Amino acid sequence: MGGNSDMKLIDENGIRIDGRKVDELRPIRIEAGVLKSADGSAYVEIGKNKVLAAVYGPRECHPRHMQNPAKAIVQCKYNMISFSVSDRKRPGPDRRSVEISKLISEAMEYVVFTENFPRTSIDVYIEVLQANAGTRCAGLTAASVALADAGIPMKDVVPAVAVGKVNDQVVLDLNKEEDNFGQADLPIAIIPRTGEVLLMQMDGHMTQAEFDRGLEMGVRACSEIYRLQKDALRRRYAVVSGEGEEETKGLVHAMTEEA
Amino acid sequence: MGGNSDMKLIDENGIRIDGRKVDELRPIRIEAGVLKSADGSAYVEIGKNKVLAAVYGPRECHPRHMQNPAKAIVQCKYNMISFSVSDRKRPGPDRRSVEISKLISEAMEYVVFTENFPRTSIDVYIEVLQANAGTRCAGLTAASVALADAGIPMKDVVPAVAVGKVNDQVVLDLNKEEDNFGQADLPIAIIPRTGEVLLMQMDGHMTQAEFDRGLEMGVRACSEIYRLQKDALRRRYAVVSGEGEEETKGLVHAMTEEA
Amino acid sequence: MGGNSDMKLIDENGIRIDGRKVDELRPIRIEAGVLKSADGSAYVEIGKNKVLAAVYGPRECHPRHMQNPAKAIVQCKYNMISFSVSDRKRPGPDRRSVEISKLISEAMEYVVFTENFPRTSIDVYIEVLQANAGTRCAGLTAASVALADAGIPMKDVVPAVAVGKVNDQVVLDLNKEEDNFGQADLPIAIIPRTGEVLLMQMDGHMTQAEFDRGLEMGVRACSEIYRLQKDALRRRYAVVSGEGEEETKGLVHAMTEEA
Amino acid sequence: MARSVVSEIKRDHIHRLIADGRRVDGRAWDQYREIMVQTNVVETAEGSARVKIGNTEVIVGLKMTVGEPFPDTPNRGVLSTNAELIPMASPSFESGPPDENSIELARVVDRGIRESQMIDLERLCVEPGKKVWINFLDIYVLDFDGNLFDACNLGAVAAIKSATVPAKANGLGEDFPMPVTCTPVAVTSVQIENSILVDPTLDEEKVAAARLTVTTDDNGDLRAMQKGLSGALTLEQVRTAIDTSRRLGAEIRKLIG
Amino acid sequence: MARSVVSEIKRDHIHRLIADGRRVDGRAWDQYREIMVQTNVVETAEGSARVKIGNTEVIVGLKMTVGEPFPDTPNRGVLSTNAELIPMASPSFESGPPDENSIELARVVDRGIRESQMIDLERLCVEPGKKVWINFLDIYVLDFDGNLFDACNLGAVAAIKSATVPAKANGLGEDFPMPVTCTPVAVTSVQIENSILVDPTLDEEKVAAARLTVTTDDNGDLRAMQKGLSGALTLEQVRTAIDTSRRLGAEIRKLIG
Amino acid sequence: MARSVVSEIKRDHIHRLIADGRRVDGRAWDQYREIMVQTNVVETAEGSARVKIGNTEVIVGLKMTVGEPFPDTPNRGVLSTNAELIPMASPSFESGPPDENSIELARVVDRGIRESQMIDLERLCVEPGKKVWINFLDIYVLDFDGNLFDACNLGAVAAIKSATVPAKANGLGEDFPMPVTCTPVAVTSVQIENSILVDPTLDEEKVAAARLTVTTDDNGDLRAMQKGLSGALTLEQVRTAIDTSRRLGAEIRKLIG
Repeated sequence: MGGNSDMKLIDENGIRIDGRKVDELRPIRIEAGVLKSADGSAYVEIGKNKVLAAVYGPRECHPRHMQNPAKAIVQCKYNMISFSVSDRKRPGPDRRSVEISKLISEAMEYVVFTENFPRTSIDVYIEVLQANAGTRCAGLTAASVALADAGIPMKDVVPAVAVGKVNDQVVLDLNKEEDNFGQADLPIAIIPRTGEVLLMQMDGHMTQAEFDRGLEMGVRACSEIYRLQKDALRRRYAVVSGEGEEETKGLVHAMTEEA
Repeated sequence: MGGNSDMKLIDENGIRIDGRKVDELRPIRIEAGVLKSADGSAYVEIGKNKVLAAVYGPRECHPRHMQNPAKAIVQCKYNMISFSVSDRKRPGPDRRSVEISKLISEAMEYVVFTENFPRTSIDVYIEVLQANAGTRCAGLTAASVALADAGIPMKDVVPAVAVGKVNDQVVLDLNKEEDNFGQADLPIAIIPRTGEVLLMQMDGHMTQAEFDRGLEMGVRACSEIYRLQKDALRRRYAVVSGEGEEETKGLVHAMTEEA
Repeated sequence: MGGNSDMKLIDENGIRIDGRKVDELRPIRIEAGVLKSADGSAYVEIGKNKVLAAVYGPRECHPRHMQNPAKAIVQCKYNMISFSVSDRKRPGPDRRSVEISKLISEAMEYVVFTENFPRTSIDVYIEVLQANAGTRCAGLTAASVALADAGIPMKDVVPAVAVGKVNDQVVLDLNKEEDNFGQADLPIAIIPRTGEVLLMQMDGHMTQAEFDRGLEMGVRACSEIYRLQKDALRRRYAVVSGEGEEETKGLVHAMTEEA
Repeated sequence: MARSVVSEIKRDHIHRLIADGRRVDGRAWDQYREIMVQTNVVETAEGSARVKIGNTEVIVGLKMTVGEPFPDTPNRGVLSTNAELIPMASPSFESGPPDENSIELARVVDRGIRESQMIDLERLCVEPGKKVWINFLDIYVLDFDGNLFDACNLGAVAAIKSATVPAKANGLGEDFPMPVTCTPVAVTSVQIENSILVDPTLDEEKVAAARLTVTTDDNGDLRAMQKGLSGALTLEQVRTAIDTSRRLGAEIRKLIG
Repeated sequence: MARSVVSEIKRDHIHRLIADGRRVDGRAWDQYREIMVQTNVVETAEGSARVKIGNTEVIVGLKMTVGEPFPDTPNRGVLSTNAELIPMASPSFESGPPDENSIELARVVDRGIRESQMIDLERLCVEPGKKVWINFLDIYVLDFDGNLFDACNLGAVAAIKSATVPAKANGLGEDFPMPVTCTPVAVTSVQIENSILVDPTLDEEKVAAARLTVTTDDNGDLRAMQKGLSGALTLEQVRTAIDTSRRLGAEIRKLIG
Repeated sequence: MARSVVSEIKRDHIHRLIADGRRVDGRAWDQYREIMVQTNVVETAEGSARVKIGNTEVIVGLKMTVGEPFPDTPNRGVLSTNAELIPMASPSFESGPPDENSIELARVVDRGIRESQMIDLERLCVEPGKKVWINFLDIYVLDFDGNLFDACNLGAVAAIKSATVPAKANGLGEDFPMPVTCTPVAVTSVQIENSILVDPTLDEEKVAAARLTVTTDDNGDLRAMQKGLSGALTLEQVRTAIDTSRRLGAEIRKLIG
């Protein structure tokens, strides 16, 4: 967060530099099943973010001492490819991506029915191909679709989005300029069916009132993303099954498990 | 060793820059049992040195290929925390601490009755919180008390001290300035009950006569440190048992084993 | 390859800067059995290159997950010691030596009767003591003799040499200046008995005609190196057995296997 | 950390107590353990502190050197925060480079300090674009009995507040106290059996479903938050945790003045 | 890569088909899979390309910065090539620093580009001995079904051809297209049962005895070669592979114009 | 090194012989193995030596470059000593970065050279505070049959004595011989069954209780000592080892005169 910058990011009509209103998402595109080798995969574009996610598993857990005899472990690796950002990023994990990987792993572990697959590992790889603020949320959104595409039973598909504070206003889904020069960033992930918070971080400066407004805005936007996630899985299943109006197999399975 | 420096470190009355005589130790404070999580622990101050030692074990040995079916292995890790020295030290082992860890491990392995605990590891962690010359000796002194505090049977508690040569005189327990600008450094550790040498290194320039004098001075100082080590363990046991005049349990055990 | 350099490396009589003709090898010296600890070893000098090779095995394979239940694996490690080149090389593998190690491992695996030694590893260590272009070929040549010296059954002893292009001419066995300022480099290794290509790399610029001429030149030179390899093994066996005119034991074994 | 195993018996015991409205050590849901803060404990550091929260103990040191600023903040000092979970502190900590737990810990502490603008980094600029003060904030955990986020935040804040900028030794005039603008305090709660407990012990962390760390400033505003562990929180639970953090944060702030 | 296990049944099946003169996917010995090339797919890179050969997919990006030249080539830009076999692409790829497979891959691609002098590095000199353009060519494999050498070469070449030198952002005048002199193309064949098959799938690579990659330039001259795998090739097989590479190389070159 | 296993039978055999006053290879307690020293064996190094002590063999090279001095010794050259226990030399050596054995080895050799002030580092200053000669002393063990401390010390000393400072190639006037003031020699003894044996073979090292390396200078004064292994030495044994080291050190010094 750049803090109390004087840069004008919202005009007098409440319109942001990319033309959006304060509570408007960037254009979103979600596709399921985009890779051949992976057991499940998804591609997500949110504004200028481009993110791929792939799932392998349930499969044998390496290293073996991490095996859990009672359930599967979920290991997510979030990574930015070297040319996804303005200054080339050296390949390999940095401290930021280690933290994000940990948080996404914890979130995904909660929604997967891990007790169905003891001793195994479910591995999720998230690669950010092009970054423009909000990649951890885009990555979690993609990971969730990829898990469903892999047919892994889940409590729910999980959407994520960041809200923030820019020019003293609470806004939805920060873009890169807003992230660099804004006053606060609050990424969240929600379980749509229960409204529970699965991921939440915050940095910057927010009063309690601003936080409450932001959280509400984020929860509402998550519903919209959730709808797009399910659409993508429905289209994917339509392609696979040759029909057009069905839930994807993975998702159906998940819902049965939940009931 | 800075070698043949002209810096005057001992005055005409034989008094050193910190007011000590040539054969005088710095003030020493030893406490046993200062940490809760560790099986045994000790805190040692020698002059401006501040050192913590913690013991875990006997416990399962990792990595497994290092297990010895006939006895325990003793693994000591000596480390200086980053702000313990004038110039920040990057966290992680450097070549100096790897060498010191090896020498302390070898010394401790000799005094522990390792054959009592086949296939296990006894792990000793030494953290230098503030350094002022003589940290390896302070670390070994602390490690030895921490092992006794953990109740691990030993041949003896081991004291250590460095002697050296400054302004062409043999002196006891070098401080930082004497270490930087002196002519020789000779750290030793002694087994008090037999008078044997358990650790000995030397660098600088010493004639045989100087070496003999230094060794004698060091052996004598080790007796004094040994007394303080036992006092600390006695106090620790007094606290634990609610009494005041007993040997600590660990130490008693050790001595029975030896007899 | 320096590319289209104007530096004159061959004179009007077709003589190169070190006095050789275009199709002439540098002086070669090969000795087998030069180390005590290793199961087999060899020393090779080709011009100013000095290379040692040592073989350990067949022995237990580490790490265990690399074991092959059907055959031995052959692991060659090519390394240049730090002072073997003009600018000190930092110890440890660089990308170039990782690639060379892989290619030499693959080549050696083909000639060793690996199926005779399931689950084991045959480890070959190549150390370049002094480098002057052509070290991978010298290393492979040495490795092959060291394997025979270790008595490991092989289809054949393998010679290697580089051909190249300098001042628009195809030349044999490039030296350092020719390698730095030449136009192409084509290292090859041949199985003498079948004439098959076991190692081949190329970089620079060659027409098909130049390539054909180079390949032919290289194959011929390999025969000459092969003769020197067998001489070295014969001498080694003479020393070992106290006689003078026999094939080495390892080699005889190999040939019986092949028949 | 929180992933390590705890015996079924202990787990059941803790759960049963909580269902009964009690904690193992008898504290109320929103009651903190005893806090001990000692500053200037290492004289080779510019600032240092040793902090105990119950049996959890950390030592924090701040070293300062003069170096180059980042290109995008030419007139600001630099802050680099590192946390070491050394094996001395717990049988579950291992030697080696920082793992995901110590990285998360260091980054959450760093964010609280950075986002509250506790250190006035502009006053740590010596020559814009060329020379600024570099702050190395190193945290070592010495004894681990839960709630490292709060202990490390508190140690870091106390070490910073106690620091003297070594201008003289660097040929830059007289020494001066570290320029500090506020006192960010992190307070962590966990959710167990749908109750929100503040300042969890190690055993409580092991059975907890979710964790929420909230760092507030002198005004009680939010400066950093971090949800952790593989569980979910209702919006109501989030609000309870924030309220507790704000209230206890104010009390803890008084302690380190 | 090629060392991983393939079931005996699949192996036998492939061998039997080949003995019959057929391939699993019905292609002729010298027939390539379908190729898809898309350029400028990542706008944060100076040049980028996504390439599919059958089910094998790679993404390549070129980033350029201004830096110092190597002391022995003071008037030439610098090229640094890196390949990442990320675990997303295959169950047999593991996280971590480049292993021998990705190092060999990057070096073979690099040699084709470097030795053909595809990039006119002298035109990437800004100030001799002081400032030149540094090219970071990063290759990520996204989906692995064999023949990475060709896919990565093609992606790298396409990314370079599509690149714009970011002179303006670096205060060095107007942007200009990457100076390119030719189009090196790598074509790989494998030997199975003494047949030479071009563009192997993953299954074919697993049963192959030897591999030969041949990179040719616009004239059909040889610029780089690499034999791989633990098998041998007759001189005749080498010639067949080179002929195929030259012929198909010319066709592929047209694709990326 | 010394930690590796030796068969019980061999161990008993060595112990029984020593109790009888004998060594496996027939030497006296204070008798050294045959020493072979060859210098200038690698022409790409400024100085080099290959040394054999019995079947133990090492090669040492000294490379020199011009660089910056350490801030606290602005008018002195720099010495950096490294030892590599490469797997070529022994089935017990593994690939990888230096382990504790090679670090101890390099540091003991370094101390003997540094503390005896063998190299006149002040004569290796080119421009105080700016430019000095940096010495990289690299030791590779090629064949391991015990007593590496002595072999590596001897190789290092011989390499240094044979070195020529490459002033000309660095544009700093005429080449000149390395400025050397004395010849430090390390002699190592081990304690087995309360006897002190000099120059242990590998088998002797494996059964030894303690090791003492003593480095003496031309006057027989002590310059460096290192006790090793998990055993103790009586003061009397220390004196015996020092006496032997001084006496044999003088003989070995003549060899490399």
